[in-house]
Amino acid sequence: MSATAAAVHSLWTTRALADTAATPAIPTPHIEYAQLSPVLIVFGAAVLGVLIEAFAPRAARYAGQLAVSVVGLAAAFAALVALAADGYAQGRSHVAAMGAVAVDGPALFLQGTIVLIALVATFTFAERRLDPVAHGNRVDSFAAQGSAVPGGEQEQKAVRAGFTTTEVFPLLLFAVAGMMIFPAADDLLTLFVSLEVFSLPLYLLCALARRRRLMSQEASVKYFLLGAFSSAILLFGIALLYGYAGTVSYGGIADVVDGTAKLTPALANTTGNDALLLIGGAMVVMGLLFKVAAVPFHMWTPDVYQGAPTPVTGFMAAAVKVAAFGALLRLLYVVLPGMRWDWRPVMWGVAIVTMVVGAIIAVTQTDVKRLLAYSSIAHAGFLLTGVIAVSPSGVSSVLFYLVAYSFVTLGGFAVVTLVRDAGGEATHLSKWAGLGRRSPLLAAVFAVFLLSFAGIPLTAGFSGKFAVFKAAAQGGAVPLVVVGVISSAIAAFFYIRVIVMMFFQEPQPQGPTVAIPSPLTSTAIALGVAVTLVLGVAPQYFLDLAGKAGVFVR
Amino acid sequence: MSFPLLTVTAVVPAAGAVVTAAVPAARRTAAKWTALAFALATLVLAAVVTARFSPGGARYQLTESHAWITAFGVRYELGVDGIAVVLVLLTAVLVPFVMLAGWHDADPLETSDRRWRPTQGFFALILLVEAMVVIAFESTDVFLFYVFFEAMLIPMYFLIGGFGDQAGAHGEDEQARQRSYAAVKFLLYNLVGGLVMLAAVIGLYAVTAHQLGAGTFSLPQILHDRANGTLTLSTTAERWIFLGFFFAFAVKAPLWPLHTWLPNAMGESTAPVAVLITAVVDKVGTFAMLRYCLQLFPAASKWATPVILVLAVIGIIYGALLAVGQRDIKRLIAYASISHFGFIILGIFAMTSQGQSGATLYMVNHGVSTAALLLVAGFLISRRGSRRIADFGGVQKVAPLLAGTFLVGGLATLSLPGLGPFVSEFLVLVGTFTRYPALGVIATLGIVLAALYVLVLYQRTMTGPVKAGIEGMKDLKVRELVVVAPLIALLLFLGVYPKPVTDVINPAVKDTLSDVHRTDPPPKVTVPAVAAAKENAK
Amino acid sequence: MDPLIGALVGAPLLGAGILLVGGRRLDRTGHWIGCLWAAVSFVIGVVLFADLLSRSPAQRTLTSHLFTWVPVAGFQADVGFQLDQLSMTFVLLITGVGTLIHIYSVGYMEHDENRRKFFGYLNLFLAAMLLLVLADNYLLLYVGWEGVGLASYLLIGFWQHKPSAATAAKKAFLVNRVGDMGLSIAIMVMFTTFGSFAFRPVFAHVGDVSQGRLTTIGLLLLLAACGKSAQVPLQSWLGDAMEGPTPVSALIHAATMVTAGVYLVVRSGAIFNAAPTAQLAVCVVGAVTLVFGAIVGCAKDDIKKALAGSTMSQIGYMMLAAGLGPIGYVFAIMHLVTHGFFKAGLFLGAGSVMHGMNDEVDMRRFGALRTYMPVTFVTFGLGYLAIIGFPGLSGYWSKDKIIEAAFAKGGTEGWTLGAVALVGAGITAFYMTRVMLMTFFGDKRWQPDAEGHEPHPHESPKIMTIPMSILAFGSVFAGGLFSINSAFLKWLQPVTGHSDGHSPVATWEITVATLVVLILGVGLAWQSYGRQAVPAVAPRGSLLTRAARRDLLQDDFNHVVLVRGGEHLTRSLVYLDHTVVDGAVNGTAAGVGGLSGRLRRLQNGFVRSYAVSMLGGTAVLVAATLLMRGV
Amino acid sequence: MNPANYLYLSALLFTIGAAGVLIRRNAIIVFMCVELMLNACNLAFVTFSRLHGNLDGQIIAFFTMVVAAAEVVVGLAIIVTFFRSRHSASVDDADLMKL
Repeated sequence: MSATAAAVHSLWTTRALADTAATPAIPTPHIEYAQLSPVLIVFGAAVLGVLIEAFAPRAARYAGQLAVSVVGLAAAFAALVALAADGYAQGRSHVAAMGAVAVDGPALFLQGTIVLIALVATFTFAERRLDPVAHGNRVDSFAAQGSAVPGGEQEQKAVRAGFTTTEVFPLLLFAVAGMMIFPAADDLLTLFVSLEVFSLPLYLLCALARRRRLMSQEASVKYFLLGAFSSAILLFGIALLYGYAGTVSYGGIADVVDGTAKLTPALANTTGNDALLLIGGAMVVMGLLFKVAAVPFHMWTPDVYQGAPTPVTGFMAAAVKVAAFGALLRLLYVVLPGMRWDWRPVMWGVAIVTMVVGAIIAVTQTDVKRLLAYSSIAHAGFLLTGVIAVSPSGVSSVLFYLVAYSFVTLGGFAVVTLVRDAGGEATHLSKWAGLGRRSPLLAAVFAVFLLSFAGIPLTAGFSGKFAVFKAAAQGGAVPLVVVGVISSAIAAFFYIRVIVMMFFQEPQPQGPTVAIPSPLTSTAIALGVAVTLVLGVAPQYFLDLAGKAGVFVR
Repeated sequence: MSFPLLTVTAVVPAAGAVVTAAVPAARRTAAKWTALAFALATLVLAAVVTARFSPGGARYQLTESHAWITAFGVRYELGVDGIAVVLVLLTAVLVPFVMLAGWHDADPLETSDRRWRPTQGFFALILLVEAMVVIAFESTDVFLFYVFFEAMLIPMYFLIGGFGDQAGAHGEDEQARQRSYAAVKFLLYNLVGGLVMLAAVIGLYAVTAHQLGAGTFSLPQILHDRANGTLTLSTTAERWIFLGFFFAFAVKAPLWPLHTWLPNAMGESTAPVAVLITAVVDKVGTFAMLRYCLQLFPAASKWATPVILVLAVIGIIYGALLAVGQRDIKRLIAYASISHFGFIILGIFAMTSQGQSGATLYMVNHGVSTAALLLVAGFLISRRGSRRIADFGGVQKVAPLLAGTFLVGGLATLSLPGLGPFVSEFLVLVGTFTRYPALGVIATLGIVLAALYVLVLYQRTMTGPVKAGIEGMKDLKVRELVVVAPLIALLLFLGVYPKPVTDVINPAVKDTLSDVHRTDPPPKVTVPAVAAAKENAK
Repeated sequence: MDPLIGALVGAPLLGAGILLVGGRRLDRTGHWIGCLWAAVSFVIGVVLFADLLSRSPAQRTLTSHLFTWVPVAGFQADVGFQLDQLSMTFVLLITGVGTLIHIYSVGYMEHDENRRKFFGYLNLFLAAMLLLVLADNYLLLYVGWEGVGLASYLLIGFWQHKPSAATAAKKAFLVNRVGDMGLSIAIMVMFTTFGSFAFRPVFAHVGDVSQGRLTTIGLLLLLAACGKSAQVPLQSWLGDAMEGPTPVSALIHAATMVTAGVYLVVRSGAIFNAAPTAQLAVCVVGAVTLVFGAIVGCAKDDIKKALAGSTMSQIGYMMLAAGLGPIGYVFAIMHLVTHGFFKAGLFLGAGSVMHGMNDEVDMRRFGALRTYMPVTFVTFGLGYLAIIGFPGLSGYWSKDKIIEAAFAKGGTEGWTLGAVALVGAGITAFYMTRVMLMTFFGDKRWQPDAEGHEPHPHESPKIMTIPMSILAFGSVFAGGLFSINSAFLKWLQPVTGHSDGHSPVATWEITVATLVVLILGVGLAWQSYGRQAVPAVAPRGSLLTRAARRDLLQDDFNHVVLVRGGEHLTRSLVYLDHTVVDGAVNGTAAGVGGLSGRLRRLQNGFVRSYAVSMLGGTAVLVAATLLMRGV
Repeated sequence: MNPANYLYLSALLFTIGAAGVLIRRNAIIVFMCVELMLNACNLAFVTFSRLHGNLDGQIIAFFTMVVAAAEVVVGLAIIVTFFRSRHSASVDDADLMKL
């Protein structure tokens, strides 16, 4: 370089040097890539997917995307198992990435669950045997071209050209990555960012249904607006907590709550101000309750579940619950245990309202997807009873319940994709009449799922329900258990109603037909059944697993 | 370890269910025979169990115990006492007859649809119910019991809702509506009961976990720990948990006023299924009262006894009166059963050896007698294609055998001496009378009312001039005779020589009574009864 | 010897089994099989009788313990028999008369296609009746007790195609059940009192028990007796029971079953002796019934119903006697036996008449039959003389003794009871004479039956007349034989015990009095049915007559109070069950549904209202949290 | 001046934003109101950051902006397709699914 330049430079530098002494050096962040590998793998796969969309020829995309997704997810799961095997689940669990992400039992367990769910979801996404062949091209349940106006000229063209929205795979992967971070986030910022990371792709996925596109788009709009609204509230909560503690890391806040952290007296008027803590905490919790679809933040659920493409619905219903409950658990157990006497009664109320309202409204539903939506609300209530029992058994019971619930849900929605008539999926219950006559096997499978939802013994649902209720009772929340029992009685009613429809009613003349799925969907359903029965009859192994994973790092 | 006889006894029918369900649609008859074969195999096993059981011996015999869900403190524990043995045997005896009686009940009307296999389903479900009932009788772990107590609702539900008889008072659609209503009612009623019990079960777990460190459901262990004082239930806790359990059993039994599901269920389902409901599945309820309510919560049981007894007596009279008022044969029998369940519960909670032995014996006798009556009624109904009493008349003229067997079944139901039910009913009454004379006397009114509804039913259906639609009625076929004759023989045997059964039951009852710290009230004049018998016999 | 006792019961039971299980293939021979087994049991009975006679009076009690029936802790029920003079008497009566009636039925039921079944039932009845009288404990007795009830149900309703028969059978069983209730409760009381219900221990410890309890037991036993023996207030079934074939009426509803009540009372003498109140009750019931039955008997035009009324009244005599205690037990049984003869004879006679008259039963359509069926006339006549107590015939010996014993009770009770018994004798004479005259004397009042067949009265076949003659023989001489140096008394005394009460009136006075009322009765009857012609249609008659025709309105009472009331009760209960009990459940379901529908409306599809709920929720959440902390 | 006032301002902005979400029909405007809320949060963050004298708040503010930007991208895409298929951006027209 030239001398003048150097001089100038030196001028700068000297001045810089002059006040480097004043300002402390910012240390270079130290990232434990190995421990974050699962997330990174999924992100990598997602990016790869985007690149494929960008450069690969249309014909090759489907196969490529499918391969990338499956491989990526499988690799991620392998990495998780490796981490767990290295003992990150218990002994070596700690906080990685400068306190941004926790690597501990719950995190790994939930991430594993999410990855598996995503894997199954990928299969359902990739299913191409259900819709009738359009112009010689097999098509899946996603719009030929998301941007095209429904029924418009452009869409016609897209369909004729045999376009398919293979972007769904990268979107799915991004969402999965976000979900994986969400329950592991160890500071509020990460929490917020990961929330958005998995929400935004979901908003888009909701809009991409091939059939009933208006409903799909409407669902997307509703989900988006309400989601944004809720995340704004959550963010404000974060702001207040930050104001309260002067930090957004869980550990830091917890210390302040416990009073172990020493505060600068000058700032005492804001720092450690309980009003900030309580309001902020409540708002953050609300953000999470929105995601888990707890009453009264549940209203988006039925509409979105109904409008979204069924594979997406299944994915959302399963994965979002897992991620959100994970985050909720961490928040309540790591950040706010010190103030459990404040939030526990409130959560009591939420849990009760959620169970009862969810169950009651479901009684009069006439659309399968809406029915399942309300049932998912009721189940959120049951899960909350487990959350409220502030004890390791509470955590493990919730983890177990989440596994049981999510796979059954995936299977259930997968079944829904198979029952079709001219207008696509026949989701109106009246159309399901006599399904047991038409295809006993499918009906039986769905009945198994319903019974599991209803918590009949020997199904996964019962084990899960027993686990959370047990934890709640031991935590002293016996009334909650009683309410839970009553609402599950109400819930049983509408599950039974569907079974009655399927088996005890004469099939209608122009009833729906049952599509023969490819191995992809079959796998999803089979897995659902397997999980239902295994967790129902011999849950011991998984209970142990959840039990081992029941401790948060701090 | 020894041969897991009890497990096998339950597994065989379960396996049978799977096999039967797997039989291809076309091979309907094959499926039937397969199912029957498995049912008979189960019967043999049950007989072996009975043979291996030594009345004088340990309280729970042929026990098996394996860890199941350690996280919930749940063990897979089996074991039978005298009461369980006889009930297992009863179940195993009845199921083959149920199958034979329902041989053609599930033949599909149109054989066009290859995948629709009602016959296979019907028989598979029956076997499934049998398996679950058997394991429920055998389990000595509360949770294990609860699991099957609940799970057996599902196959029952499909049996009721899926295979109603085409003999309703109304049109085909109305028929289907009624049937699914009955099925749903059955399921919800019992499910609610079960869920209430679930809360109680969890409560029990919480208590044991809190006091013993590790929660447990094992009946023997809980009894043992209570005996040596390491486990003590607070009065309130015991009462609440007891109520949770009892509610479920009272629904299942059914005890007045929780009975209304039974008439619908029995009315709408086919006769064999109705038998399965009232003679087999409902017994689990009364059995559970005897095993779980009394043994786990003696104090609470005593506390609740007055109310329960009154309800039971109300049930006896109420059921009988409603039976008199019925226009539908099967509903009439259903209400009669309600009355009989009143007797059983009365006997259980009278807490005397006569009462409880009588109640247990009653479960057996009621099983057999109701089976006989209902199955014959079923043959009758299927012939006429109607359940309405008014549609019958003068049957004895055209089908004397049918009428005769029906009469015998009826006489058993009104507990005529010489037939099984008399012995048990009298034992229950005596057992009640010794401690609660007033209730005993009121309950005795039941025998008059029983005579009334049975004889009225017989008179309206069988006697008088032959009604239109009856003329051509065929008499019992061989298959049907094969079903009825053994049952009647059994009734006679139980009526004339019940000693073998009571010998098995008595020790178990003795233990149960000692659990609740009750002894029989002594007679005013102390004539040592056995001595009296001897003195009398010389 | 003991096993024979079991065989006594076993033989007819076996017969019944063979006949009922055997099925149609036995139709041709069935009736003879039935007779055979009846005869076998009679022979066994005779053998045992001989055996008893060969023993000294004290040793005349045989017991045989077959097996333990129901052993439950203190409750030890055995199947064991006890044969003593009392049961022996019954055994002979039952098997003897039973066998005769079996034979008679061969002829009487000849044209019935279900004859085999009929004999099966008859055998069943014999078995049950023998079990009743041979049981050594009350529970086993109860078995026989209900067993005869069943047999009577089956036989009354034998012609099931006749609704009237079916109804009558049902009624009989139901009324009996009411009585049985008494018996079963009595057994329960015994068990709670003595810890046993076998004859020996119970009777042995009667002394150690309060009189109140014994009275309770006694009254309960009386209730049972009333049911079985058609005593007021449970007598209403006997009249209808005549729907059964006549041999049945003869055997079950005249000779044997209906007398079971008397057996029960006499058998339980030990208890009654210690419970005067109960005894008095028995006397009263007996007295009331003997008048009641007699009055009913006077009014009936149906020959069998008239005889049924007389049966009631005669059993009333026995009850009365049994109620008198040791004074009367023996005579009760004696009258029971003699009554067995002549009443059976009378019924068989009536049956023979009906046989000849196309099953016509209305006496107003008989008349002048003595020439057409002489044998029947003679046997019937002898039975008639016996029952009205014509001096020297059976009835005279037994009935007069009862009247005498009634007076002998002493006090006002004695006088009243005696007087009633005396009057009863008069009425008996009246209605029996009435039956006699209307049936065999006067002019023909025959009318074609429903199908329009003119009746051709003819004597019945030998197979029917021979049993009739034998019974007639019995009804003439039995009483006399029994009374020769009071053999019967000596025979029974060891079991029942006996005491000659001191009668305020001398025996001869009573005899004279009886004769007087007898002549009055006969004369009155001759006055109104012999001298003037009997109208073919019944005249309206006095209020009493009309009431008597309707069994003194007792049925109407039952109908209004019990039947109607019961119907209303059940109907309202059915309604209640549907609306209240079930309604509550369905109501809950409906309630949840309605609530669901209402809550659904909140889900109105508008994003903004969802947002409102979210914001509201947040506000509530925040507020609640703050509230919890109380900031 | 007292930094607390900035907090009051941010709270005010947040409230205005929320009110807008509830009141306005046009999807775009509703969305803008959400953005307003986010910015209110930013203000709060910065203020607190100032109060606490650490930079976390300011950094978060940047993150928020990025996230907001991303939200805009997705949001506008959705809203536009919605508008094109219905020729109306009124959220009240989105009521195909209810009850």
